Amino acid sequence: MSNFSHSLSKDDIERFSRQLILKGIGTTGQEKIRDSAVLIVGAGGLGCPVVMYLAASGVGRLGIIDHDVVALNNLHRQIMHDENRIGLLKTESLKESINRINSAVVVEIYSFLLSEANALEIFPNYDIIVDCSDNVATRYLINDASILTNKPLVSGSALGWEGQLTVYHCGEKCPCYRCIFPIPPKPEFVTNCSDNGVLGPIVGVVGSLQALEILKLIVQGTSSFAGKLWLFDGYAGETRTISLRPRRSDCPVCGQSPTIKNLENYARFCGSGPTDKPLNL
Amino acid sequence: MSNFSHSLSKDDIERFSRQLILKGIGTTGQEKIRDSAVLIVGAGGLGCPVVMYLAASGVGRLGIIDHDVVALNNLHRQIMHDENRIGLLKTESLKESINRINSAVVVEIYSFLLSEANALEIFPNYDIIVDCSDNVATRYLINDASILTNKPLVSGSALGWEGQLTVYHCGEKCPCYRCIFPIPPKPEFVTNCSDNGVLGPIVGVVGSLQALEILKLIVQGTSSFAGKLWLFDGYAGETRTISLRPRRSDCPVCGQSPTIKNLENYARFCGSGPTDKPLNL
Amino acid sequence: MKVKLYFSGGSEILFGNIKEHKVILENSSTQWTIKDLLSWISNNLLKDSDRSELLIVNENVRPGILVLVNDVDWEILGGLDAEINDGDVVSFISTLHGG
Amino acid sequence: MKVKLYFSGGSEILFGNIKEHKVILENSSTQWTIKDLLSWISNNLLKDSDRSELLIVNENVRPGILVLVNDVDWEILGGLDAEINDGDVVSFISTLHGG
Ligand SMILES: [Zn+2]
Ligand SMILES: [Zn+2]
Repeated sequence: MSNFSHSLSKDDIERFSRQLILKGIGTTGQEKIRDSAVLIVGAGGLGCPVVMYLAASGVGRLGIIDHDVVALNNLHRQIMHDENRIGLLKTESLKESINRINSAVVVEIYSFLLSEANALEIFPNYDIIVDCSDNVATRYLINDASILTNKPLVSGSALGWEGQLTVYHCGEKCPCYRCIFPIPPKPEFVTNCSDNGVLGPIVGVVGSLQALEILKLIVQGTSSFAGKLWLFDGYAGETRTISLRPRRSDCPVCGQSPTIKNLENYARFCGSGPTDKPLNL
Repeated sequence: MSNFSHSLSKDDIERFSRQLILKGIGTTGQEKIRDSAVLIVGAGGLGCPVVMYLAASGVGRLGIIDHDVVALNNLHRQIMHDENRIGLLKTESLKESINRINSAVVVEIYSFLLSEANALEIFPNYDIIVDCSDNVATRYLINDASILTNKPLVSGSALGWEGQLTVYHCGEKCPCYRCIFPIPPKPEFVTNCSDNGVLGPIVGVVGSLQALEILKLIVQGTSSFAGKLWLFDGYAGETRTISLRPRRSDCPVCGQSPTIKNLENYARFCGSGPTDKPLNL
Repeated sequence: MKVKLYFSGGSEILFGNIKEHKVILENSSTQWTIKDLLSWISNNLLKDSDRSELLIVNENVRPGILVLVNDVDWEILGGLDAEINDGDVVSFISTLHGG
Repeated sequence: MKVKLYFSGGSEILFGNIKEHKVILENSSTQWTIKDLLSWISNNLLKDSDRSELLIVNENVRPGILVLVNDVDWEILGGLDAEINDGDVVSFISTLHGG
């Protein structure tokens, strides 16, 4: 197939013209973007920019999982929801925002809690998994489900003035979440955005960077942050990238002889479930 | 005044509760945010996240300058516009998006080109100036007008897979754009987003970081990027911060004996104006 | 020898919210390791803290904290046996879970 | 001596879009400076280019390009007279104007 042969519509060529011409994209890259399907877990602070930049760039199908409804105290950071949608499901709200900017995107919403009972039915339908969740149990669940279904996992997190980003299970040597953190922290040591707050621009930076790595995974098949952790301290204005250990051959889920072959009870494993009220320190 | 005395409404306390509790903000910081006014030049790729994160975080008054209308080929990166607003002024479009998420923000729109004829009437009405523009002449104009009106300037830029961010004219030793680039580049060496493209998540990262530094300027009076340039190579996944020269005592606009005491003709100075079609390399 | 300690992601609250600490470790005839450093932190920086288990549990870092020596994951460098030398930066990063 | 050159913001198109170049500069009895390096780049890396003025004009970098030695603005280090030593990284950053 020649470079000039492609299946993009005239409208798509016009709409994506400023993105098509970039190094490493082209019409072939734009076709890959159009033909890809990305699953985002969490429609909050990180989910908003991730979903919008993916929809805007032309990702063909987006799945969004969230059980929660929009609240007034979300609006300082969750910029794709709005005052009129308070009380509406976040999934429905994001779907509406996506449709506005790119009506060609197929949006599949899952307006319930991701759990060990449903994850393995949903994950196989997508190419890339994105962790925009807000609690430890869900992060272990997403990790294990990504590995059991063999999908790369683009993980972002934020708290206060800080953010972190990495890509798990992406290439032979790339570790997973359990390779780095085999044992969950005790619930009393975990703080979350509801208790400790987070600033909107922090999730904006991290979520935008997640969207970027997702696009690179789609068009190039690789990410700059596989096996690397990007640390962002917004208060100090410092960014740094650190090298993570390679995949552990004895990892219980991604190692050579995995002991985890089905999803577990993550609330029990972590001592706290996704909807539990965090304990105070 | 005690720490517990403040002028925030009950609604504001609820809305901003996850931001109020952060180190360095508190009710005093939130009052400063509410009482501040920020001027954004450019309602495009950078302007979208800057404006939304500022509005969401409660900045009381936002000014937006842009003469352009929304086009289909903006939508891959300008996430606060949408398909139904194609042909609408970008200023009007952003105002609508701001009103949706925070109806308390006073939005002042200037739907014309920023020029040497109008800048000094507009700039004095704001505390902080934000450069989200897309051409060299406008960048020199914004720089000079910021200095003549003595406002800190939060400058972002992007092209292709790359982004840059710095804060000019912010403290005794902080340089301005002219301290770094006293002579404009020849028009034939300048590339822009229309010709060379830019990726949505790149402006997402840079614009979000601009919003963060603006909030730090508001609550702390300082920015981590005064006199520092943040370089972002999204293709390589590399970020670095470099130290810029201090303010030049012989700078024609911010030096000890400035020769520029009024705005110039920037199209002539740069050999190309804000609406000129760029020359091909 | 001089070593810089860096705490982030929440573990800095044990140290008055100060993230960077320059410390001087006495030169010893044996090689300093992370294990030695944890014991030194317990005895010097955390001795009056009733929340030291936010960082150290059973002479190891608590689950959820990643240790870096000069921006490299300590696991690559030997975990508790990872060596520390003059001028090194040792970071204790709490993983974040919010979104 | 070995020096790493880094081009970004668009100036890398002069070098086949490759951003990082490891080069070896002959040791000389006099101190290498940025001025010498520009001349070396002209004679070695750009000798067949008809667009060299995208980087170098009148034996200086063209307006709009910022030069860094080890991430420090060359103006602080003496501009054209800034010294270059073994192991240094010299970056040529085109300022971006898009938004
Ligand atoms: Zn693993
Ligand atoms: Zn100046």
